[in-house]
Amino acid sequence: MTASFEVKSLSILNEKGEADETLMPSLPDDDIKRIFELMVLSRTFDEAALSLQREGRIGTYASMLGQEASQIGSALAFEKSDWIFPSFREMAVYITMGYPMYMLLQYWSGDERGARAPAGLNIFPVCVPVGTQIPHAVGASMAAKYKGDKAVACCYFGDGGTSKGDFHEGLNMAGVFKLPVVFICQNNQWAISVPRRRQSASKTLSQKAYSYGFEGIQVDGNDVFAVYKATSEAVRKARGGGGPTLIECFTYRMSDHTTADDSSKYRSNEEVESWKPKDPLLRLKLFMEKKGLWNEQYQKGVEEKSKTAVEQAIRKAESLSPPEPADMFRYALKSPTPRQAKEMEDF
Amino acid sequence: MTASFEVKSLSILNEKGEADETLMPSLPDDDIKRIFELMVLSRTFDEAALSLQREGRIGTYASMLGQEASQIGSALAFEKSDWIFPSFREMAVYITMGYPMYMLLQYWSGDERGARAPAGLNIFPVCVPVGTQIPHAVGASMAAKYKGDKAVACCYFGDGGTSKGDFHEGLNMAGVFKLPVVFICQNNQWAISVPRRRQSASKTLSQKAYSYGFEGIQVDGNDVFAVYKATSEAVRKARGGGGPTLIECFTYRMSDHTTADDSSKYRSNEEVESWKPKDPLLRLKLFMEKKGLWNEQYQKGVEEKSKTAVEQAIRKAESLSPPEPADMFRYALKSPTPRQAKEMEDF
Amino acid sequence: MANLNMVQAINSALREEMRRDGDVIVIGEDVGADGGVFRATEGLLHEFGAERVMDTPLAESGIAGAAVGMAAYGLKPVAEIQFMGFIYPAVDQIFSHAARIRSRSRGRFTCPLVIRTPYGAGIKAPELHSESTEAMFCHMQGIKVVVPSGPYNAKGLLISAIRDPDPVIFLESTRLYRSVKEEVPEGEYEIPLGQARIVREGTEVTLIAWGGMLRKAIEASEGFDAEVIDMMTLTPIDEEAIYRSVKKTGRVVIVHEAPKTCGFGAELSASIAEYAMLHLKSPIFRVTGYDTVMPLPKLEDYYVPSADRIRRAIEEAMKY
Amino acid sequence: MANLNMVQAINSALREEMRRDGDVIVIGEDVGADGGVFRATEGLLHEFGAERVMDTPLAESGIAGAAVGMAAYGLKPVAEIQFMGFIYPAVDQIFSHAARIRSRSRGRFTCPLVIRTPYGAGIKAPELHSESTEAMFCHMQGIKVVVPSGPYNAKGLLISAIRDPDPVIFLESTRLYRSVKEEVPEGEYEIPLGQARIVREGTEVTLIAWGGMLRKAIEASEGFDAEVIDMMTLTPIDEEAIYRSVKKTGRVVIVHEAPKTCGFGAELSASIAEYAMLHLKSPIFRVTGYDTVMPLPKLEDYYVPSADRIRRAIEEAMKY
Ligand SMILES: Cc1ncc(C[n+]2csc(CCOP(=O)(O)OP(=O)(O)O)c2C)c(N)n1
Ligand SMILES: Cc1ncc(C[n+]2csc(CCOP(=O)(O)OP(=O)(O)O)c2C)c(N)n1
Ligand SMILES: [Mg+2]
Ligand SMILES: [Mg+2]
Repeated sequence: MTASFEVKSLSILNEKGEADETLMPSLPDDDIKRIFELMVLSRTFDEAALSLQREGRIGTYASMLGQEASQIGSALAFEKSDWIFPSFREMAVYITMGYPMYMLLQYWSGDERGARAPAGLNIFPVCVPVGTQIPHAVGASMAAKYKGDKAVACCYFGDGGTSKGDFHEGLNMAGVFKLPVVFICQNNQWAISVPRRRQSASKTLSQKAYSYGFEGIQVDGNDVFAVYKATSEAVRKARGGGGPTLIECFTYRMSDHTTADDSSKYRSNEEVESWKPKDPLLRLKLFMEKKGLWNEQYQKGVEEKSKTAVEQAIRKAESLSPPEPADMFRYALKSPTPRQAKEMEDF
Repeated sequence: MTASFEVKSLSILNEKGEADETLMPSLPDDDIKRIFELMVLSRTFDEAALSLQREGRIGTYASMLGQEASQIGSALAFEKSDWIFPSFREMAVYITMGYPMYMLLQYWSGDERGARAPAGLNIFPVCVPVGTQIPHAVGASMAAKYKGDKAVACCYFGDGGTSKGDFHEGLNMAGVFKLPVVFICQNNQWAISVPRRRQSASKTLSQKAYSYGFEGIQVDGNDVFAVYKATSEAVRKARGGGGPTLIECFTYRMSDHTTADDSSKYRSNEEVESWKPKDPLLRLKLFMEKKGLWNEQYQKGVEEKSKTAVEQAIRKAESLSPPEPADMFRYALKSPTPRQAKEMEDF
Repeated sequence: MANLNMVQAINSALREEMRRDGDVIVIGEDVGADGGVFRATEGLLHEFGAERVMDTPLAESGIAGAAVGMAAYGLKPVAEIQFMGFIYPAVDQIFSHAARIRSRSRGRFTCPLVIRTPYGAGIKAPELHSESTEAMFCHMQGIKVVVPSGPYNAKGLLISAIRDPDPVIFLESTRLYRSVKEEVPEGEYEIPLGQARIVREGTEVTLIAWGGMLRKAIEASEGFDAEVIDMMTLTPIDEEAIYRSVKKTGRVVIVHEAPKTCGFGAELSASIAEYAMLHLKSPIFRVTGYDTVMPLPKLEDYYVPSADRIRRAIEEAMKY
Repeated sequence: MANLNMVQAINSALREEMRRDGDVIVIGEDVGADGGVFRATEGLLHEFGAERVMDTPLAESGIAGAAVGMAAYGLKPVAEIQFMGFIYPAVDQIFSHAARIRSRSRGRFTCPLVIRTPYGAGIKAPELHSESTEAMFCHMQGIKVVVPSGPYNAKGLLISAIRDPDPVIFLESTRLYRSVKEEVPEGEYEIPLGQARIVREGTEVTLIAWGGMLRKAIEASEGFDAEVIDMMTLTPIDEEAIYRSVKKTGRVVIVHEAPKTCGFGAELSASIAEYAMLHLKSPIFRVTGYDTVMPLPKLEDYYVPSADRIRRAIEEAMKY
């Protein structure tokens, strides 16, 4: 009674912007441009959020710098009607799914109203307790399966998240019930100050899937084509009844953990520098340049459009009236309890 | 960045009592006889406990019938000074480690005093919440390592236990710190009414170790030589600084889950019958018979000795004075709180 | 009408609601072929199939977390945690998520989830089979805590809990499961959440209890002109019912099997001391489990409040 | 003597105890090179090495569970849970094991463990960074709950907690971490667990608070002849200190940031209503966080008791 298996991996687009044509997903030029534009937009949003935080205009913020390919490449593989369960670093996922940017800023400024996904988008609020969103995705996929819907659930978490009991309980259940769910682990090499090798002695994180009876694959997380392709295949498999997949996006957190963190305390500048040439935008740009899809002027245009969109979002976020204190009671339960009703009068 | 691995397995003694000499651990005849005698003693204890329960003389009891080889074969590989963290079905482990049988009965009759391991034995009380004892073993092995002691920790749990978050968090930590701990999963095919295949879609349970960066091995859990050999090697590795091992003992729960359970509701008689020829005592007996170590008279003698020992244990357990009500306060904290002191006066 | 014990009444509530509403599904350990370790889900697998009666792996946090995802998606899961002593690994999912998703998403996602679990001492089982930590859950905002005291209200309350748009922790006293039978209507009926009931009217002292302690309170009340209140729902608290009674009697004895310190009795007492103090004639007494770790069966009867201990507290109150 | 903030005082306590006793070790997430997200363990890795200052994988149940095993083996682990909002996955290990192993093994195995965790609102961080669920832990038997209110008592209480033979939950108010400085002796000193202190003497009303709420209570007490009590240890409760004060003042206002229902204030109030009722002149008031999910920062200040809300309660009490 023995079993043996190999850990799969995928990379398509290298640092020089060269794509392995045999593996390249079929993407029309317009889609490639859309990907690039989402990457620029997300990075623009991220930079703006960081400076808003510095200026005290929003609270603590977790930058996704360097993880754009992992987030956008994967999110693009889903339908709007699929169910997405992000962690707290997935602003590019929200943006890709069409979540209004001003609401993201509203959320990070400490206003729950920003976390109410617009109708038609089944995307959960930012989830702070690490790994706890994993069973939710599993439950949603159980529900979709039971209802006979074609919806797929998708869950994002980090390398740190793989250490949590909820990761284990969730993935194990997904395997047992062969559920339509895709697990996306953004292995950005760090969980605050704890490096990947101290998080788990497992050779790869993707191979953990085999403990649950389904496939795992490690993809170059800075290679948007690889991420997109692996996720699309996982989504197709899930939708077709083939069960879950664990995708490890091997990437890097270029920024501090959050604006409350100082990563120079625990990691070397050389390490950070060594990841710069692997930048996911850079290599997509080089690829597009070769294909004649990119030039300086296009870049300028994309940047300007992004800046305008982000500025609009900021203006909108900052023009909102503050939440009403009574809101904290309005949404605790469908109908306030007698005690809550009494407390509400305090305002 | 790929990895591949094979799931190891081990079996030495088959159902006909034939041992694979190339794999056979070197065990003097006296040790083999000791193993057999422990198996008979444990089974005698188990049967007695079941009838004591039926007679209302002890409470709910979890029988280990069929799992004697897994328990005794593994427990024999440890030193008395090692740290053992059982689950709730490991009466043969306690007996093998030299735990007084009367105390086991005292425990199952609902008296905590039976759970106080005698000096010199580092064996934890029966642990009811499934899987929660796993991190304890990990912590004890961390402490042993930190102190530079040669002690190894050992943790027992079932197939159901592998689904718990604590299994994951514990084993992952053991892998990261390369700790001197041996994990023994008695896969008895059932977690109450949930069959092994519904517990996890993983092909084997032992392969889960590779998610944590150490070795797993599946052994024939009804083959006491295989269990003993695999555990001895794991203990040697652990003591030598080689880190943890996960051993899956592939066995079968011949009895109901506990005395509160009726397994005919959820499993077929044929399945149970099909495991009878695999009985661990039977095959050891056949082996010993071939070797001239067993005959009817020897059997009778062993049975009688066991019966006497168990009867003595019962007599002793039943002759104990009942615990004092104040005991419930005496052991909550080192010194009772003022409130406890006041409450104690109620008696 | 049928004469049912509490297990049967709960089974009947589940069956009614599953028949009525295809979104109601049951998940947990051993809820399928085994019918639950107390047989509360017996026969459901047969009637509704494995897609609606799901045996899960042994993973309480996973069960609660998956139920949150199911509920957000639109189902009405009824999860069984095998004993209250095994709910602790699910506290994170209950507290951080089930209780908060409505608030976190400003009403976009909700959690119409019921978690049923046997609680309390009474079956002389090993450690963690006698937990009564309802107060922990009563402190959590965004959930409700319901504790039936017999077959009739168990059925009506469970139906209400399943229909409730928010998460409900539903605690079933193991000592009541098979010890009491009552006439239980066959069809569906609701007993509203958030309402206590007067079990016995009286004018000199108010006894407050719930679940497995109610019958002991009633027993102890014999011979006194005592009003006995069965909370049925712990949160939201039916404060009005309590104050009304206290205003009449001026004396209060609260009974629960959890330890005294920070038990739910503390909240009742504090609420009375805050909002009905001026009507009190005597101190407010609590008769509770002791402030120590729940012992194994040999000492269990010393630990759990006896009718005699309750009686002594009533007598004490009557001295004022 | 040095003028230290609470983070520095805690750091100093850890350092003292680690120097004194080789069995004291620190474990948790980011406690090593990072020095803890609030820098409470800063420099410890450098001084004591990675064997005594252990960065663990991200796994709170694992951390608490491993600490139980370490403590039973003979070490004195001081575990850090990064925020109280992340302690919930460890509740099972704390409740089922840390709190019970002494009792379960009849004293053979013990658990001299400290779990430190930042609690309470005050740093305007996202969800689950402002939890104040001390009452849950106060209901658990077999553990102690300690909440310092400033640098001086933080150091003395933490040293006592580390030396205590039983598990201690040590809650550090994030709002106090850097906002207050006090003279803190350099060497070791103990402040005994289980003892409240009178911060200000008074005769007309007793204000009871702890941790991050103490200063608000003091602020609110200005202009009243109020006695202010800092609990410091929640369990075991220093009942005597409270009753003594209540007997003097006859009026009580309790302040905490957790929701009212089943907060620790309920226990204090209920204890007074049970054991000191006859000395009361007015109802017992509780000024608390509201009975709802803790909001994100924009509404945080509405949620947490303000000096003004406390003042109103005092005035209310003074009407009697
Ligand atoms: C259960 C829990 N424990 C601790 C924290 C504090 N914390 C926030 S993020 C983080 C590290 C997460 O690492 P990873 O999962 O790799 O995600 P990343 O931050 O790298 O995106 C920690 C420890 C938390 N949010 N939740
Ligand atoms: C956390 C927890 N959940 C549920 C239970 C109830 N329960 C007791 S034993 C058991 C099954 C255990 O199965 P397994 O781990 O395979 O061990 P086995 O009983 O087969 O020895 C269950 C569900 C428990 N004790 N602890
Ligand atoms: Mg990470
Ligand atoms: Mg099993």
